[in-house]
Amino acid sequence: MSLALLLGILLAGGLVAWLSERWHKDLPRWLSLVTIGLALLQLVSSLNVLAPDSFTLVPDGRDASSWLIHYQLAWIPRFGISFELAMDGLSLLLVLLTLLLGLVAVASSWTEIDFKPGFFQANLLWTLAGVCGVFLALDLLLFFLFWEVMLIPMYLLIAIWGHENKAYAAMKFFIFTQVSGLLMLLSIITLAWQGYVHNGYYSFSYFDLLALPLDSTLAYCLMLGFFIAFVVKLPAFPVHTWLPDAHTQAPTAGSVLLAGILLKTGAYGLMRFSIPLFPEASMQFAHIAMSLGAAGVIYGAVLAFAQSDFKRLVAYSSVSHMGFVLLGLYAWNSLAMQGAVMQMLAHGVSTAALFMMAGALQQRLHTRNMFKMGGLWYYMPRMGACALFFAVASLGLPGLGNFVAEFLILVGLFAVSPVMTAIATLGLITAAVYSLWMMQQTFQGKTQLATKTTASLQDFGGREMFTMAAMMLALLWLGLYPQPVLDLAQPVIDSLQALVTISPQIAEASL
Amino acid sequence: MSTADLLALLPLLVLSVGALLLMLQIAFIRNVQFSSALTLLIFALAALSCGPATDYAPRLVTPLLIADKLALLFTALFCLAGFVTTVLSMDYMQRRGDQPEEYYLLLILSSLGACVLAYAEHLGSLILGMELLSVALYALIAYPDKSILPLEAASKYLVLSGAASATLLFGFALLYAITGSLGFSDLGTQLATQPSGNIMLLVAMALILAGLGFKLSLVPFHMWTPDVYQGAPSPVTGFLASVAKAAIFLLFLRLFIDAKLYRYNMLLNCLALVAILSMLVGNVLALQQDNIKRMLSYSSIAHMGYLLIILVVCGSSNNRALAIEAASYYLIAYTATTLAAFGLLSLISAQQQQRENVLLDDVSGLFWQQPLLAGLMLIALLSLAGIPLTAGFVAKFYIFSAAISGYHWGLIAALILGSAIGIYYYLRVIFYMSKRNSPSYTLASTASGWHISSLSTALMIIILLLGTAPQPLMAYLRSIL
Amino acid sequence: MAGSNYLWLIPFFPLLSATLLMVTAGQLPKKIIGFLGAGSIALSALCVALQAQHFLASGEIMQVTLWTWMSVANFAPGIAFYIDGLSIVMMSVITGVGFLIHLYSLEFMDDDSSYSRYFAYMNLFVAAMLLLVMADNLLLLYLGWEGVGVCSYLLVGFWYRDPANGKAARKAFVVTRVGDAAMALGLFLLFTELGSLDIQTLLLAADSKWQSGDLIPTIATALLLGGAVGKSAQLPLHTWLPDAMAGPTPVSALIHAATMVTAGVYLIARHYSLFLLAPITLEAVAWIGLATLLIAAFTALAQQDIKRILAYSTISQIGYMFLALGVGAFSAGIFHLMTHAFFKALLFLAAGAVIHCLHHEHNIFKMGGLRTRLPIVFWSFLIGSAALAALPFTSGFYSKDPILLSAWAMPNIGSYLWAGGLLGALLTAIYSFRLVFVVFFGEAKTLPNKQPGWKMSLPLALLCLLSIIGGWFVLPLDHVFPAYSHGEINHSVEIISIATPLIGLAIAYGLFLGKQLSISGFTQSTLGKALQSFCFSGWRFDALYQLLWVCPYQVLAQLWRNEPIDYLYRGIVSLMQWSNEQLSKLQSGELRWYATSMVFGLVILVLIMLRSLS
Amino acid sequence: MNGLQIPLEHVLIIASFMFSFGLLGLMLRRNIIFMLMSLEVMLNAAALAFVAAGAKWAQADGQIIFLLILSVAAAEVAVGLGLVLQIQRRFKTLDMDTAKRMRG
Repeated sequence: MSLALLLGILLAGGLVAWLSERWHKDLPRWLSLVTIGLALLQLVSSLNVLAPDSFTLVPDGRDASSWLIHYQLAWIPRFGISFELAMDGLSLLLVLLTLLLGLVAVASSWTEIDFKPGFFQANLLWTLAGVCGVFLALDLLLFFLFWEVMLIPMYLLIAIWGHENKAYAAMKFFIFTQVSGLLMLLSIITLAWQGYVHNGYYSFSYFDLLALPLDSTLAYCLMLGFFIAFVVKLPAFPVHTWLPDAHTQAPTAGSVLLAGILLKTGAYGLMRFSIPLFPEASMQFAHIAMSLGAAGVIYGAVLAFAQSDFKRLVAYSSVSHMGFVLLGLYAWNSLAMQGAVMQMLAHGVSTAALFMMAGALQQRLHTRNMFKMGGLWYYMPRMGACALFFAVASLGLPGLGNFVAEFLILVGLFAVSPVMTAIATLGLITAAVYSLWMMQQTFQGKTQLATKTTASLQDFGGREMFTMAAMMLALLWLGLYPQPVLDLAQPVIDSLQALVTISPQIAEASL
Repeated sequence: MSTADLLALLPLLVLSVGALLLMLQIAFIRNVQFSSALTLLIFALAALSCGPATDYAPRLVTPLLIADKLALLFTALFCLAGFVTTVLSMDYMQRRGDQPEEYYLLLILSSLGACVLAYAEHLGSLILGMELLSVALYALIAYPDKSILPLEAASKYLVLSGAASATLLFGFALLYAITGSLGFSDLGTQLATQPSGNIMLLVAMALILAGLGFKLSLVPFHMWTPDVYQGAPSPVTGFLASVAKAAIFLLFLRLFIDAKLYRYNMLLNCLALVAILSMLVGNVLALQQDNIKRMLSYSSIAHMGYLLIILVVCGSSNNRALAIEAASYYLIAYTATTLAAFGLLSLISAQQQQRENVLLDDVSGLFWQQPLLAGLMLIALLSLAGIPLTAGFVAKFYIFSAAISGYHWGLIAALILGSAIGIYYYLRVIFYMSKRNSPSYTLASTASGWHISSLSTALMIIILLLGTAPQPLMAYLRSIL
Repeated sequence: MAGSNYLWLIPFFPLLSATLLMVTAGQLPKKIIGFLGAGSIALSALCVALQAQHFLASGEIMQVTLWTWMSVANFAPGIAFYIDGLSIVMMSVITGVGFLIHLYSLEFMDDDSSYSRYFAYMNLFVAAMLLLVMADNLLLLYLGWEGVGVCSYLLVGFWYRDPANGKAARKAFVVTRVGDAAMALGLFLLFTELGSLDIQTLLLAADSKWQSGDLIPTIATALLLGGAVGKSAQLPLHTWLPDAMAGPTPVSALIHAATMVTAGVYLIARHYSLFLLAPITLEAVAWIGLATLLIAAFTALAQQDIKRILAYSTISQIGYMFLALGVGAFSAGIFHLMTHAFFKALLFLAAGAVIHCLHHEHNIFKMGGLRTRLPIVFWSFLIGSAALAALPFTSGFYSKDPILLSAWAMPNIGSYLWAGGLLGALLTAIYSFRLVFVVFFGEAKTLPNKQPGWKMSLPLALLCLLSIIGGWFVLPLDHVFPAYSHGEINHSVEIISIATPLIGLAIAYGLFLGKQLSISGFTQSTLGKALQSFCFSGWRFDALYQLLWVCPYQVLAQLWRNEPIDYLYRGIVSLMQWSNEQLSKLQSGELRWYATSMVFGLVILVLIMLRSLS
Repeated sequence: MNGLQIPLEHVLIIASFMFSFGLLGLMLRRNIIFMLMSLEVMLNAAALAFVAAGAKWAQADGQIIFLLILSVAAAEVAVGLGLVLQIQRRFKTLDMDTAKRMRG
């Protein structure tokens, strides 16, 4: 119940925020903050009642009652669809990330949105609700429902408050995810149908479908349906092309949400559904998935370097970083999976911060073209320092979260495939190339701005510095003492590995 | 005919008597308000009368009509659709200064035709119902006689629809010549004794498929659809797209099942081919359409293609129950959604000179000026696109389930491809609606009033309810099939 | 205040100061900034001194785990320190020389507007460097390793408004990152094979698991060597160091001479037992060292920028250290590391003083005659150069000599290595005294506009002292490395090694001071010009890398800029649009065509149905 | 009814010809009136087939359907002619090829 309440708070908060714009222009954003705060409170209070050791117990992957929180309500008994929400350590981490980045998103759009602020905040909150739903739903159809529904407010965020080419970007985003989503729907229904044929009753519940005996070809195809949907969202090479456009055109808060949490739904889906539901097929497929991941790491990094648009650069860097996640997940050992989880969190924070930076730059300079910036450190040293911090975070400086993530992934991956590891390690170099290039073009060097512009430049104010500082601390914490996060994720990873006991089959000879 | 028979036909009777009453009223008191109120009353009564009628279902009333619960359900649906159309028409027709009393009469007649089709179990009732529906529609389409487009639309529709009827009838004539029976289930029993390689039989089936294909605007018999949809007054388009389509499809389904046409593999193949073509061509045609009415017409072609999958699935007896259930749900959802979409168009187009055309630019910024209407449109479009939480998603879910249960991967591929293309043009409308710039044409005087608001809200709620709480309807459908 | 419980204080002071300086973002008064910046290092140095004393007294190896960094499965590196003689030496150098350089910076950077930022970066660097040498496991070492890299990037590009500085900084970072990536792979390999990144555990496990010459330790050490080569600016990743001179001169002294660039030497020395398992790699280390020291020495001869000369000399000297490591004389390598830190820091600081007092002039041929005008600087420079050239009784002599002897003692290849090293020593003497003679003798071309104050002079004096007496230090390395003896010492070899620098000095005198000799005839010839420009450009390594890596990468990026993958999707869209247009043309609005299309459809349906007959 | 029996096939062939001519008329004639006439021919073809089939099975149903079709045709034409009047008034021509305002 508490989980449903969490979603309810966000949904209702959105509605209230929308309506509140009639009274005062500034009301919605405050309401938005309050709503997310309430949701956090709700989350914390529902965790409070749990026994402390329940966080360290390895949940039974086939039995939801051993999870932290489980809630089930019959919804469409005709097809055995239920409103089934459950939370384990992994979902908890991701929901927390979602809500916290929600706060960041609100803060980053504090002064940016003049047009219909209420509706903006409503869409923002609904997106958060959708994403939380994705992280919590354990009925496959319910999952799909959240998966699709979160797109609409996101689409509206881009289409209404986006930048110059918003129609194209929003459309591309929606079509990519929707088409791949249809493939997933097909897989879900086919899987449920197989369950019906096998069990004699309809069920879309994760637990009922986990150990379904499937014909291996069919399993492979179904796995592909899930895989495609998830890697489009991740996004992995070569289905990533929606991302640079969507990120570039979205308003700041939209980019923060997209990069910070929407991408993570893909990784989460792979981890929770695609691999455990089809273990053999997934592990047969692992070498292809890893190749895509490695290709994404390099390709994203090269393209990031080629960009002149600040946001595009960050977007491509996301492609590169998410390639690591794909590699980590398919390596399917504790180290690599912990790394992947860590990467989700750390990348969420660091990229969100970079997008916030991009938004701040755009708001001040009315351009995202880095060739028109340069030397901004002189005018805005605080901003420069923040940018520097997150740039080195994204290039994987040890001591920050991203490093822990990438290192764990690569260490884990090495045991599975040294060749892939070697390729992915090249990503460390290319990441340095584009990150520092970005710093150079924006904050260092000679300024390309007109004196008129530079005279009126405002450095980060208190609100922005506060948000940035919070994110910096988060990254430092993740980088220097990630153990709490690892401890929270470890039982889940253990239980997932209990579900999938085989390891990826890598034909090194073919590589 | 017993009382029970009559009671089972109660909705039809209410509509017929209502039509008579309205005619009398028009003859004696020419008053638009009164006519429209009377029409609303008739539709409401007819819809309500389905309730008591279910107590007597299922019942074969004369060899012509079968009063089962499915028929009654759809009769109620058609009457409600008529009700909605009436409300939408009130503004639309009034503002043009036409004298729309007869318009309402035609509306009732054509709804009666649709209801008869829902009951039809025999060629005789088929002809009656279909022609009652069509002929009234010709007149409805051409009703705004001061414009050119309706006239053109009506004449095209008349000629082509007439030809399609003739084709259908000719096919039935051949069947009759082979079997000697006109009732559907009788036909099925007789056909069972015939060798399946009978040329006449095959030609007959092709002719029937062509005739019905035209009425359902399936590719390659779809050409008329956009022109007629565009030219017709928007409420009529809505009626045509929802009620007429649903009635014909229901009839097709009944014929297909009762006459056991699913035994013919060749027919199933043809249906599959037509379905795939409709899904693809319909969606591709809609892709870059700037005229929303035309766009929706193309999309309806695609939707009929989706529906046709159901018939193919019916080929296997295991999945037939699921398929019929799926078709029923889809039809209900589609009717509600289409009415909402075209209803909105009729509210917008009421102000224009060329009111038959609704272009994308005309809805530009609608979100910010008419949030309620825009919300309705948004939900209708999402439903058409099959996004979760709307009726359209559950409907599409049904189609998927049915298709998967029969392992029709080719059809599913076309379905996915079609839906993928579809998203583009539905979203395009949403994008225009959410545009910030105010268009040169201001929507300030869009039809409004409590009846419009409550109607929009009701439709929205229905679509959302069908999408979020589909269980009651599903259970009901399962219980009556 | 000594003992393992207080170890954390050592990196803590600079870290705290760096954090404070960053958070306050230059809002503090200048005095306090200076106080924080230099004072934190002083405190840190004090702690190191106490610990060193404790260590020397007790000889106990200190180990402490502050907290477990991350623990996943069997992977559980900690934030943990391991202090033995090697670490103590390194820590002493870092904090000792570091403190002097900080002190010097107080004056050198006095008129810079980013005073606070400078000290923040410097302190951060010291902290990271300390972590590097104190780390008990490879992951923490890697943290320090990357940390110093970033600080180097920041400090090289300190004057960020000049794009050239930014370019140099990025080059420094990216080139070392190439090595770091190799090193990371080495870490993965070691962990996968040995199940631990804890250095001591790992070395023990390696010893018991592998035989000398096995493939895996060879690969692993080669990968580690990659990291070392990058960080220590050895061939083939040495190109970044000369450009890194774009940073403030004290930075060059601290990072690019005394400490960071020697991290690679430390890394190899730290894992010497692993390298002993891989004789091939070890020999490669020696050859790399030799090649680097020669190439860099030749290049240094042709340079005109005072700091670039020193930079190449640094590369060359680290080459000696690599040579020492490669021949197994680990202690000698570390010893040279320390003395080099003294005299090279001295040279850089002196050069910085010259530059500081001479309107930021870098070209040595625009200087001259500074002997009398900047006497303190002159004497510092002279002593530094003498140590660099390894003139007898300087610290450089005591550290370089064992290296050459060890090289000689190497079986088979020893004589080549020795000869190469000797040639290097000759060249070293020539270029160092060329520098002295050109800058401080002859006629004055630019007049100094100020004199160094006490904050600059004191560090110079102290470093002078260290450069002289550094050779007599006894390092507590006996328990770290295996005892090494060259066998019997060949006296002729020893004499030659002593004489070579003197010959070099004489040549330099002849060429650049006395004017008795002139090679202008040679340098004016085509061959001479070509040779000179070849050396001046650093043997065209930059051009080669530009051609091999940078340009292809840029071209690739430009080619891919517009997303080749996206063309596929755009193609699908175009196909859809095209089909839409074609199909739309069919919707001509003509009634007769509609009827015709229906008839077509009908005919096709009939035909399909009739097919079932056949 | 024991007189000369015309074989059903013959009638059906005639009906098919009528139907085809109707279709041809639809495709070839531009004048709306002729199109309506073609439509009538098609409907009558169907009606004829029903009558013949009814005769074959000796049922009255065929004739009943014939009557129904006849009335349907009449209704269609009634509406059709109404439209013809409008078309003539508005377009000033009965050529349906000119009526293509809606396309695409």
